[in-house]
Amino acid sequence: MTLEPSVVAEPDLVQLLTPEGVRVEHPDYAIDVHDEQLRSLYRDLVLVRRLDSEATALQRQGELGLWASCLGQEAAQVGAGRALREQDMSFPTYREHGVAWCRGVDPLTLLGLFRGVNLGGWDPADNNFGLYTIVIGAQTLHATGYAMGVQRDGAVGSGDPEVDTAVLAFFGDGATSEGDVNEAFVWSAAANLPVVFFCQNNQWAISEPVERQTRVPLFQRASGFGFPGVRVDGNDVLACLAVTRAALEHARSGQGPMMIEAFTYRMGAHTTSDDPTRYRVSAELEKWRLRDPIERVRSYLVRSTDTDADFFTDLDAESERLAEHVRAGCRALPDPEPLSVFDTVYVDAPVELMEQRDTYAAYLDSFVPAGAS
Amino acid sequence: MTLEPSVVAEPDLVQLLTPEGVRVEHPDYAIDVHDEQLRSLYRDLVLVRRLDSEATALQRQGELGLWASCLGQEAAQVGAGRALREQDMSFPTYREHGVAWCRGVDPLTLLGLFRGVNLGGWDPADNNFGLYTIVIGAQTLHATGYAMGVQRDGAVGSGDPEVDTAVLAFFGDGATSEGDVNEAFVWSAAANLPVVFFCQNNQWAISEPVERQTRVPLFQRASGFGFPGVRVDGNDVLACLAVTRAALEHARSGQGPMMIEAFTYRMGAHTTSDDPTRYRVSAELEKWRLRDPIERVRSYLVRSTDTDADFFTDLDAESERLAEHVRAGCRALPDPEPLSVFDTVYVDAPVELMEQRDTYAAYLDSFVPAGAS
Amino acid sequence: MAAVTLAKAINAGLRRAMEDDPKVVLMGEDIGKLGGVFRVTDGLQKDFGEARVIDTPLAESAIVGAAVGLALRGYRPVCEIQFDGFVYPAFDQIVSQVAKMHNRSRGAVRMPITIRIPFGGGIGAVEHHSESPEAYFAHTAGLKVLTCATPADAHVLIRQAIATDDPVIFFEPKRRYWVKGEISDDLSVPMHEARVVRPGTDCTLIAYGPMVATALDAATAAEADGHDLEVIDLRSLSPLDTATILASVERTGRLVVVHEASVSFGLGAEIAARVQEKAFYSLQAPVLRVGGFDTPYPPSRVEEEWLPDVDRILDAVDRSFTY
Amino acid sequence: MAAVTLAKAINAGLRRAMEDDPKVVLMGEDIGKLGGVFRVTDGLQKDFGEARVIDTPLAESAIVGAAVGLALRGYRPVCEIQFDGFVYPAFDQIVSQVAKMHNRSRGAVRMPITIRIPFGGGIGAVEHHSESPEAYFAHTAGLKVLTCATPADAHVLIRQAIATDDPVIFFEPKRRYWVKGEISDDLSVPMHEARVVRPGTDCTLIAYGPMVATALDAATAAEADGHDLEVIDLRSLSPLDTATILASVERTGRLVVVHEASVSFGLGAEIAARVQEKAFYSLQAPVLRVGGFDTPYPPSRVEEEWLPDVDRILDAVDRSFTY
Ligand SMILES: Cc1ncc(C[n+]2csc(CCOP(=O)(O)OP(=O)(O)O)c2C)c(N)n1
Ligand SMILES: Cc1ncc(C[n+]2csc(CCOP(=O)(O)OP(=O)(O)O)c2C)c(N)n1
Ligand SMILES: [Mg+2]
Ligand SMILES: [Mg+2]
Repeated sequence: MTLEPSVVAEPDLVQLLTPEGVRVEHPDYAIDVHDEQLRSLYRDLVLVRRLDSEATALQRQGELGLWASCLGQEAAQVGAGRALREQDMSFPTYREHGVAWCRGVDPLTLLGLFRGVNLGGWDPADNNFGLYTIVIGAQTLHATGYAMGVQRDGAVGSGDPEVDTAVLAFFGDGATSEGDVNEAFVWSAAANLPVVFFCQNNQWAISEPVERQTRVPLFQRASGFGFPGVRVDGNDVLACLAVTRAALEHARSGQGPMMIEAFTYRMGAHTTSDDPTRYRVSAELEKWRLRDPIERVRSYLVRSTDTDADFFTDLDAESERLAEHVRAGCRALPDPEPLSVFDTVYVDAPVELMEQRDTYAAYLDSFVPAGAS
Repeated sequence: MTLEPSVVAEPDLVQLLTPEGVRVEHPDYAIDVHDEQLRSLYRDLVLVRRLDSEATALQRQGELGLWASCLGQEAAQVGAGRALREQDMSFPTYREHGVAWCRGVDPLTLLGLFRGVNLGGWDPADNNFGLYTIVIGAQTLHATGYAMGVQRDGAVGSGDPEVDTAVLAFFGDGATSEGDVNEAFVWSAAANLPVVFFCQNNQWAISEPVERQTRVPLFQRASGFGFPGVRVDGNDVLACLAVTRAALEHARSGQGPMMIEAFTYRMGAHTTSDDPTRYRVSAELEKWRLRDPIERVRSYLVRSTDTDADFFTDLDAESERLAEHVRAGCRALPDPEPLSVFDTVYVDAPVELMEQRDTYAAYLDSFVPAGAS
Repeated sequence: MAAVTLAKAINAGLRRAMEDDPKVVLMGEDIGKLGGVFRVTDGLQKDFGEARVIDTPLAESAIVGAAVGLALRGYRPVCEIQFDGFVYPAFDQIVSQVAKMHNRSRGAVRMPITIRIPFGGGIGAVEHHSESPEAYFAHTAGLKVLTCATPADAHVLIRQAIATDDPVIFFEPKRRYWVKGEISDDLSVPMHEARVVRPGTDCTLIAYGPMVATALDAATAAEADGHDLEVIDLRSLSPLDTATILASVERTGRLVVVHEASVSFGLGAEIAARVQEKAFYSLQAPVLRVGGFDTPYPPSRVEEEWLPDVDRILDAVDRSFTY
Repeated sequence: MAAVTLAKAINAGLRRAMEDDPKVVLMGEDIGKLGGVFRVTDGLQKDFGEARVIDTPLAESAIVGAAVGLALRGYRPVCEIQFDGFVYPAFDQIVSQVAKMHNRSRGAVRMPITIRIPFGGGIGAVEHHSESPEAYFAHTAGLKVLTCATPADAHVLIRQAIATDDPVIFFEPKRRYWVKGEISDDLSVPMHEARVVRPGTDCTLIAYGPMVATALDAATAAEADGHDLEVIDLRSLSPLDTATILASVERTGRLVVVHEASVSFGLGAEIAARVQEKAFYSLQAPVLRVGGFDTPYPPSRVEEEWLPDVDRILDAVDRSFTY
């Protein structure tokens, strides 16, 4: 039997809220959201965009060494982040500031590595949010292993919503080419692990368009490994929420992995070091601006709910407070002590390393001007 | 859109000659073979099995350090090997003795690495047959790169059968889990390369059944990357020939990669170092013995063609001569000189390495009894 | 206790670790029913089940990457890499994740991962089955690197490696898997301590893993020439027990380091560098190195010539005495 | 010729190599329209087309593995690894294929592959962007390992690397990409020759890549103390030009080796081991090493403290003079 790949030129996206702000239904992914929840999602979107733009500004001011903006991807990240239950684990790349936000991570926690005062430095267990991972794709295998642990702990398919646990692994379109990501697919499928692979296809891997990585839509990749794949409008927070919820439930209930391709767009540069004018045209940007993830929710709230002006004014104020928190907090992040580089290399540090530390400490002391100690 | 993987419990195999030796037709893969060609295929199958069993015997006698038998997989290898045109390139694992045979490689050439007198030691360009590759999956990327070269040389889609070139990459069921193999799929698909991925699913990766690697049939993997996959009866030399021919033509004509899963069985141990009784039951072996790749061709030749007894007697004699060639040739393979380890590390060897060599040479000389030089 | 093979000593250590801590899981290719190609995990899947002795897909990067995830979930994974030459696909996960995650989290997460690797040559194998990649890992901050030369050490060290909260690359001398010796439950010897396996006065030989036995043979042979050699088994390659090394060299004044790995940029280089720095005035001769040549591991029919042996060690010892 | 940046010097070298040999192809992530994250391949895709300047999928093992295949088809691939920390996924293809294929074929096939890697720290980058993995490759038989410290050398060495039929790992000192200097077409200096960049009489400093400038600064500063330091730029890390090193140490009697990589098991170890062996009686002090600490590369806000600098080099020089 020959299986011809079913190439769908423009495959349907799961969409529940059009770019114009109109609610539509989807046969597979129904969602029942109250206006209050919608406002709450809107709040997240707005605040995530705000903290992101604040960080970009801080980089320009020299307060951060680098920033990887999530501009344009807020709906994908908030939708996915809000679908998680407390016990679920998530493994981000370096761009999931919106997921971090939904998990309750203080944005300042994220800034450390971009400022260069640490390499991440948070505890994944604090918010069930993994450390930012810069090596493309590596975290998908960590998600796989974590899901093995979940499975061994009996926290899959028990039917108890407090117990059953899924793992959500984030990665980009470019990452789908890495061996690690495909090995994660292999293993999760073969072992029927409770992991959801959430690919934000933002159309670019730095300067390379997604066509450099694949000639078919990425969500189709999953079927080759034997698990379902779905493409969702990554700029539609409702659709992302509904689809991720369903996928996580699929995983928690013991049906194994699922892949989600959130079709979205990187509205900014790859990072603050990047210059996208060298490789892409502004027309593309204009097209995607019309599909803005926040604008459509605002339209809906204004037109189809009784959200009053106070809500928006209050949110503006909250947004300002967050921005101030980010700015002030960033500047206050202390530089590490030179000797701190030795602190956490090992749990049980070798004598020789401690000697190296002591020698260096003595060397540093030798610069202290006489009488200054 | 959600793509549910189309799980086919027992997907059809392309089959053109049943285990009972009955010719059947397949809508997609017609083949027109004369009796003479069938005899020639039969001859290859028989001789490959003979050289393989001779090598196994030589290992038992201590003449080889190791042998990886292709017993049971002769049809897959001869079918694939015979489908190649002279200009096509092939990249084997360590088990493709049947492909080597079809490419015109003297079996003795293969024995060197198993005897331990070299690490392969042949020139891939001699017969367009790559070096045996022991690191699982690595050669699939070499095939990918070679195919890039073919594409750059304009040797794809020209319509000239002397020019258009395909690349055939062999690997096992276990290998499908390696990152390298999946990266080869990614790249070949994205760049539309003239490469055919030929997976011999012999049901086992040493002691691990194929279920450890996948929960869906392996030929489906290709569709996730956007190219066709086909499962063929790997014990049917006609089907393997027809399908590989078609796939190579697909590649040569510029339509990009294809994947073939040859469904077969490793009748022997993984290698002579392995003890399969620890992990598999003989009933499975019995089942597969009924699907023997050689027996069915013999049945067909005897029953449905005018092949006379002389053909079989002559082949027996030829087989004996081949065995003798292998035995005698193997024993005659010279051990390498100790100093030869320095010979081919670099094309342009560093002075320091040559000094290391000279020092070692002097050291060796110091053992020569006085007056013995 | 009765004498057991080195392979069995590790097997018993793994068993004990699994009994002591339900979070210990083993993962690797063919470690289940087959018990591993060297039978080191023989019987463990039968006794501890498929959830704790895991036959993995054929993907080394995944084996190590999944171990990282398991560790994050509170497990204590022990990975088997089938042969030394197959650890390289996992190199990225080892160097960039296993070694760095604890530090990346500023100590919040721990990586109690043990990666077992049968290493070294001398068993007549084909390419990639006789490598000595230990220097790559010793040069990688965040990892600890252990070896063993006897059943007794193998048993204790594997248990210590699993028990420690730092990641350990555990090199097993595959050609010594069948050597027999007694094992004991005494875990009191510190994991990173080198051991003087033969005291001597004239020259120090340092070896580890498969070369310890060869070094001891050389020391015995040297007696005939009236040389009393001291032999040190490093056991720990990272960190190095520099104190034990220096104490010996300060007494003997001479040092020869032996390993199978290519001599350049190998363990011997680091040891020579440290010793000439820290024992500058004690050295009566330069530190000399005996190792594999700076070539790929050779075809097996010539491996005995390529590998350091008693004669090549003695040749170096003799050269040392010429100073 | 006018002065150009080191990045531009490599760019010009790549261009020249592509003009000279139609089989030269470049491959890597973002090397096309973007010209690479450091713009080293700027303009080359425009001039040589997408078939010869290839934006690859995001898969380092594939980049190197495909280069092997291209080499087998008669091409001369030049791979760019975007940052030092991303070479590890390709480690298996480099160590087991690129380095060994020529030998596996007993000389029948050649691997004229150049793997360019921007390396080292000091640019304020995030994790994995400041690594110094050169020792891993120097320890791997079958590879040649080059570095460059000036535009002139960068230009010549990249052309020599591409022209040679052996595989070369080519380390580019990323924090010196913007340093300017003249370049020339004179390819007569042998590829593996070290260069005395500052003659001196009292103590030798050995450095390579980004540390050469730092070593020169240290030598200048030492003049104030009345010390005349000799500075050697290794250029080739494998093979090492031991002759040049020994000639210098035999004159000065003292040696300090400087590199960014973690000091243990790094280049300094091999150099110390060779020098103490080959120049035993010339050394008036032990070979001292100044390198990164045995920790992962630190957060950028503390990298200037972690990296060797003029003061730490002079501190080592002073210690050398105490002997
Ligand atoms: C293994 C590895 N190779 C290369 C890089 C350099 N790099 C950083 S981000 C990036 C592109 C990633 O693209 P994608 O996966 O689509 O994620 P996005 O940045 O678009 O969110 C590259 C090549 C890296 N971080 N890791
Ligand atoms: C990277 C790597 N890991 C592990 C091995 C050890 N090994 C050799 S053959 C083999 C199983 C291969 O199975 P499969 O791909 O199905 O090929 P088969 O041997 O069945 O033909 C393994 C695990 C290896 N050679 N290379
Ligand atoms: Mg992207
Ligand atoms: Mg198999």
